[in-house]
Amino acid sequence: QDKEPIVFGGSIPLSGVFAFAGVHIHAGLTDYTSWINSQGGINGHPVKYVMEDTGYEVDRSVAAFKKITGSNKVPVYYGDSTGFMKTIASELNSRGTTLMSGASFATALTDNEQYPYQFIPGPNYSQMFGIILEYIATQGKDGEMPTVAFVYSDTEFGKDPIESGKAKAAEMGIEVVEEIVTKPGSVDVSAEILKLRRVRPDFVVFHGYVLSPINEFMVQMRQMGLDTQFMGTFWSSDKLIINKMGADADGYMGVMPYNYYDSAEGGPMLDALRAEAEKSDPDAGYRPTGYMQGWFNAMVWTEVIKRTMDAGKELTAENMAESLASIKDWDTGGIIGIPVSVQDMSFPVGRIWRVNAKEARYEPVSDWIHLD
Amino acid sequence: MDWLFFGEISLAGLAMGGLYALIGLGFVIIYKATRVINFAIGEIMMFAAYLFLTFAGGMEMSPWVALPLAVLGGSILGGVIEKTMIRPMLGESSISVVMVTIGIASILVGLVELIWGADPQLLPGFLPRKPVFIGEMYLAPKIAYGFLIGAALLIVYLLYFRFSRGGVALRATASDQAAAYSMGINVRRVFNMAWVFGSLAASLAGVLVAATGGLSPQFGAIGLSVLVVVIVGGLDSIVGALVAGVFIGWLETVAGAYLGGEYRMPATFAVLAVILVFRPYGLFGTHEIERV
Amino acid sequence: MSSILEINNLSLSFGGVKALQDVSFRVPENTVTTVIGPNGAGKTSLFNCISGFYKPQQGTIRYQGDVLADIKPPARAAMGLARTFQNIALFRGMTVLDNIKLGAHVHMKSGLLGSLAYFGAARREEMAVRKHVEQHIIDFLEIDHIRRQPVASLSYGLQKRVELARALAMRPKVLMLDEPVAGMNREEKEDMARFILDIREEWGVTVLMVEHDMGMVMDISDHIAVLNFGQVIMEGLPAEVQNNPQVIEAYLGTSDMDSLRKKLNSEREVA
Amino acid sequence: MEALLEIDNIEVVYNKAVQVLRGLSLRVPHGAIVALLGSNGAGKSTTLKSVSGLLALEDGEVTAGEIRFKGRPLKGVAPEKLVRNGLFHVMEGRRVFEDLTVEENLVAATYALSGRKNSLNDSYELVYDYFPRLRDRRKQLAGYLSGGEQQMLALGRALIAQPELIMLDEPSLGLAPQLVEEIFTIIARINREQGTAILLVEQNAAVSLAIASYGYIMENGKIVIDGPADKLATNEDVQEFYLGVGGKEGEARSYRDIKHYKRRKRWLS
Amino acid sequence: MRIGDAKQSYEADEAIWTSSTQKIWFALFLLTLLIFPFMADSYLLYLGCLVGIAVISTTGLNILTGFTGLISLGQAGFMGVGGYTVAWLSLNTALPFPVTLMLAGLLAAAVGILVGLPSLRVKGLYLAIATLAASVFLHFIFAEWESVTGGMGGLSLEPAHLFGLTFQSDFAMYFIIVPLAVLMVLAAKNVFRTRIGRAFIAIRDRDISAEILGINLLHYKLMSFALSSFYAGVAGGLFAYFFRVVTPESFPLSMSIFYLAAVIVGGMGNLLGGILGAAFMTLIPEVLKLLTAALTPFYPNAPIFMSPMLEIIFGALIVGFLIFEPHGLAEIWHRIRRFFSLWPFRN
Ligand SMILES: Nc1ncnc2c1ncn2[C@@H]1O[C@H](COP(=O)(O)OP(=O)(O)OP(=O)(O)O)[C@@H](O)[C@H]1O
Ligand SMILES: Nc1ncnc2c1ncn2[C@@H]1O[C@H](COP(=O)(O)OP(=O)(O)OP(=O)(O)O)[C@@H](O)[C@H]1O
Ligand SMILES: [Mg+2]
Ligand SMILES: [Mg+2]
Repeated sequence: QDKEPIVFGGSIPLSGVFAFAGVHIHAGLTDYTSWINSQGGINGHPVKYVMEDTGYEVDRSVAAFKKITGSNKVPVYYGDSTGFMKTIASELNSRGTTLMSGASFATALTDNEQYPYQFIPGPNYSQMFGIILEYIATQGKDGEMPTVAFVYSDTEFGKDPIESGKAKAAEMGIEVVEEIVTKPGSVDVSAEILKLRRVRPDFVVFHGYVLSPINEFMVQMRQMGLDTQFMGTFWSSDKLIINKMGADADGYMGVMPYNYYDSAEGGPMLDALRAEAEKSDPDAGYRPTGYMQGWFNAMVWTEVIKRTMDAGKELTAENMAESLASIKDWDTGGIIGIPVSVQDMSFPVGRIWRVNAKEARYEPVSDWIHLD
Repeated sequence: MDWLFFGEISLAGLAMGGLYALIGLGFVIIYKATRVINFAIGEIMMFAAYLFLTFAGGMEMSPWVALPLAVLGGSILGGVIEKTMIRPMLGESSISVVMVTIGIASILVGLVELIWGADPQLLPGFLPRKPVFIGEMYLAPKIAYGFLIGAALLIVYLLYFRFSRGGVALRATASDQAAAYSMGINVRRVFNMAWVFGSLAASLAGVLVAATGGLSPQFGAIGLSVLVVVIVGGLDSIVGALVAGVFIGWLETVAGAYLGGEYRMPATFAVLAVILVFRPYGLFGTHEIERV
Repeated sequence: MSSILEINNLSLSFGGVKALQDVSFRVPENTVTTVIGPNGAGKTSLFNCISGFYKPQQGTIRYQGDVLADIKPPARAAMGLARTFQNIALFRGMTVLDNIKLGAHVHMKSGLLGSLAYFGAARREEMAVRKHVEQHIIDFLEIDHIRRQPVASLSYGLQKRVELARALAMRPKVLMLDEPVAGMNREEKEDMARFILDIREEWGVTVLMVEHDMGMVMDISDHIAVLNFGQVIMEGLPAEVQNNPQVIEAYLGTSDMDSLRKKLNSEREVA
Repeated sequence: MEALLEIDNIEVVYNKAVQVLRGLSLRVPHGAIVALLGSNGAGKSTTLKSVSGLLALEDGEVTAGEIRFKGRPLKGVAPEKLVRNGLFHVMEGRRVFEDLTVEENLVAATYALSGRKNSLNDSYELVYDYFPRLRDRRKQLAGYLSGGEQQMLALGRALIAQPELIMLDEPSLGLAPQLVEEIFTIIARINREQGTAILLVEQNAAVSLAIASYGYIMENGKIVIDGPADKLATNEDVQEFYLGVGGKEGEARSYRDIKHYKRRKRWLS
Repeated sequence: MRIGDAKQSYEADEAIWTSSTQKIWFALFLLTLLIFPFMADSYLLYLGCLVGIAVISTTGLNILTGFTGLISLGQAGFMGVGGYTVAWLSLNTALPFPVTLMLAGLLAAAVGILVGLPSLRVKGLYLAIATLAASVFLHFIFAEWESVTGGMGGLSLEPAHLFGLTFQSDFAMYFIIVPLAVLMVLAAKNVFRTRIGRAFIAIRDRDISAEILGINLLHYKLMSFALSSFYAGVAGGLFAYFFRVVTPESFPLSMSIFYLAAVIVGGMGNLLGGILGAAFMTLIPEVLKLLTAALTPFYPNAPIFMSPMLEIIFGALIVGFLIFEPHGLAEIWHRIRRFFSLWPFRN
């Protein structure tokens, strides 16, 4: 192969608060790259993955971006945070060379006016709330709508879908009986739990957390004898919850656009992913959702680049964005269980999964839900 | 107003405050002897909690063996830090030393990530899970028992400082190192012991706090709340740390419950600002002697 | 002789400690006036009251006829009340020259903007001060060789001299010296005595001094006030003070090393 | 006979750069009072600090020579060990613990007795007997004591430690004449009654030569003359530069008629 | 020491550059700064701008903490005030950047004065925590005052403009940031040649004596706060123009600590030290990353392994510096200079 390599760039949070996911995202991107190269690259172009650690800090992400794009031609790039994606947007727009996606499912990024060259590799957070609420609406007993409480972290990430979530709930006739804001991570939440004890919501939806304090809410509320159902969005629905909480995690539900690594389903791409993961690190065993996410990002990039090349167009951001928008009923080879279409630069699809603690895995409890 | 709710919230807050008091105590002991504001205290707590995780989780020891071992580990860490990084700073300006502790915090975070990885963790549950009711008021069991263990150590410390020469040696050393030497006080040992015992209190608190709230390399951020505690109480006052610890724990929780989680920090910092204006050395801190 | 400073019925206490009680005395213009008294008698506290650092509970201080009560310390400095401190209070992070220039602060006017730009009036003013300091103070006190050194590296005696220089840069009308020769040997004391006398004579400055070295106090003072337990027990000429039995009793003691030696020796023999 | 403290030819360097002592030697016999005089910056305090081991705290180092206390070399002995071994240094500027009370200051000094058998309460009383004023102020913060009282407290702490040698650095600094007398009388009494040897650094040459049995005078880091105290007191240069006696008739000079020139010191030639 | 210390006039003696060699070196330095953007790639250019912003902020903090002795952990908060001011003005007015930056500085200065008010009574580390409190409040305001600050999502800015020119690229921003940094450092240098600078230092060294010597403590402490936060405000404004977005998380506490570290590692109370510290602290992570990159071919896992190492090395550098070179980079710099000015006649 002597065709010019195509560079996948990335600002990857290998350290800092998001490192727990960053290392797996990195692995997903690395493995995808070696897989696609083993398939002959993209239209014969080999793929090179160039990344830097950012510590999940915006200025370091920007530095990484400038450095990587400064010494390579980078058509697609992985951004590690909403903050970074927003910060880099103006530069991205004026350069017009690079299409970007990443760890963020922020609702704001679906705004095509402001962020024409950034897309979301799944549903945005508001759409996740939508999927969750649609599921909740089906769970009413005796014709009554269940009640719900939102628990979210005091961060940009945490607050992202709350307004639209409330609006959507109101529209659907679901009462939001309590809203709780906490710091992310290790905090004492006894007081908040006492509040929830008063309102006894049927469902609690977590957003903006990874693990703590979800466990604390669940354990304490169950100790109090409440039979609340707990749910969470993408980054709160990792295997981590099962691994760390053990039996306490049983019954927790999450919304997830991709199949879990160990899900019962299959498909050519999902099998390829498993084989590649097995090959790169045989001891790793299960691969977390960050890995799936990294892989899926790279898959979309490949698809977009391929479509653009096949159309005989240059790899500019505008052309690639067009190719992206053209994706309709795309078969992801089992990564996502149904064919997907791009809407407003996102893939508004997902499924509700439920923890089976005995089996130590998530099991689907709903069909794939594609929002329109 | 729902008084039962208020009572429950207050109780939860007070219990958390007890742990703050314990950390504050660790902080104050170090400050009293060495005039070092230890910004790494949160990270020392974290380190001890990770040790506990290894002993009780990975190595499957009984938590009641793992707890003292982890606390011992944290204390040794404190002693080592003092010996290798704080002692050479003798005589430098207080802000330089503060900066050193900030550097130490960064080193510890890195070490923890290196050894235990970046994933958030939960400690194996070792405190009883049966809900505790005081009258009609519910109190989370972890917090209740955590508070009891912490209070036991607090009492031991208080008795020691009340009834031994140790307290005097500590303050003498803080006031003038050279003069303390010339009294026959082993200043290096006082420093070392202050760090060891300060870290001991912090380590115990670290395991207890992590047991309720979980653990991650960012755990050390709790140090910020403790900073408020010791400033409100007075940097060099043990009583101050106790009173302010309990008070700030209560205030944080009540503010969080009634105003919302985003008000926790501003509420405590507002109290801090008010106190500083009226009592520049905290509630119980000693005034610097200002003479010309 | 008119008095430049008049202290009337001054009282100051800290909690239970009565540092000054009903203190009244006057400092005649263009004299060397010395306040003596046992340790803890309130001498430094008196200086602090005059400087405005302590607020007396009662009494007034008149300076050139005006009552100082509500005037803040910096403003008093600007009015010509300069001083040195019992425990040397130089600014250790600055050179000798900057320390002295700092003394001129109150007589300078340039503001922040001028300062940022170092232009025009601000710059001219700095030059004028530099010139004044160099020509009148540094030369006079014979410290030209150390003007660029950081004060921290100086010996004790030189530090005291720089402190005096800084006070002189304040263009004092009344110069308050708190134990100017403590910790010095005879030779250095003599130098200091000469400066003090010259300052009074050549500069026409009134010197108000606190000092425990009786040899020097008696030799160079024109007027002495004696404080004991916060009260003035007498005022007068050196010779009068020296022979006052009350002063001897409270403060001076035998003041005679020969007799002290005899006393010690005899005690030694008894033992 | 072997002296209690022997300093042989020491050299001291600060910050690895500034040499302050250049071959200084002196000795303090058991139970004696020895005076060490010298102008500012001669290195008197440095000498004491190199004996008590506090030099290291200021980044100073003894680079040559030897110091022996009770016949044993002091090199490498930790400062607090020395104190417990009976060598007490009352530092320049009193250095009381300002935010401790008077009594707590005394308590702090009991650390000097670690490893020795002693009844503490008696020694407090002993201190209060020597310095009755401290008894009245025992609960007061030392920072608010007057200068003389602080000096008394500093001496009181030395008494608590029950040392064999007290090194006193300028005890008369800033004290009123009568207090100087009082302090020195007490120093003499302590020496006499407790048998404590005293190495006295002073600016006040008159009083120190009065109380000491032997004296050293140093300049520029070296001893320039030494001898029995009463001999020294009659030396012409000592009279001129330390006692202020001089001129034609051997009378006290007045500060009023100081000449604007300086005489050369003979021992510098 | 250079020979020829004798000066013709006091004027010449008080100049910033007292010898012609110094003047030549400074001119060369300015020339380098001018040529740099034409030679550098976008990454270096980006770093250059970042260092420029850091220099301004560090110099400001140095005035307050290094020279006046008032420890502040509020620097990021003050920068935030500047950043949000510029952001809001760029969205709601058509003011050109010199005006918006000026206003950013002034508003930050006003906030600084407010925060400085307790400094008359509250001292040392207590004051540090009081400033920390201020930055917590500011963060709260940034996050909650949605109508002005855009809440957690923050604000996206229009690019800086002047006379119809827009400054969008890093290249263009460089020509705003770096000259401003040079100017502001020189202005700070000037301050310390005059009474105001001396008053600051006097307050740091002994505040009570300073008051008795005629320095109005409150006045000068507040002035120091104002000046320092003015610098922070301008730096924050530049930060906003540079990144073109501000959120509450753009100005975290760690940023305040970063600048404090820069001041200390550089050398407190030394302007040159502040500059060196700012550059050092900004560049050190980049250098460490280069190291990682060099290792990656041999250890593919190097990035994962190196990330925690980065934190360790970062902390160790701070600790090591303070232990082995407590007077900071400035001291090292002086030593190097002394070495070369004596070279080849070493002693
Ligand atoms: N800030 C203060 N707080 C409490 N007491 C004080 C304060 N300043 C002075 N005093 C007390 O006031 C009395 C007078 O003190 P002052 O320093 O004026 O004495 P002095 O005459 O200068 O003594 P010396 O000759 O030792 O310097 C002392 O008893 C002292 O303890
Ligand atoms: N920590 C130090 N670092 C550097 N130089 C020092 C230090 N301490 C003292 N010196 C220098 O050593 C010399 C001797 O100082 P020392 O304090 O021993 O003198 P001294 O005889 O006690 O004087 P004084 O009568 O003023 O107390 C002085 O020149 C002083 O500047
Ligand atoms: Mg006094
Ligand atoms: Mg001395």
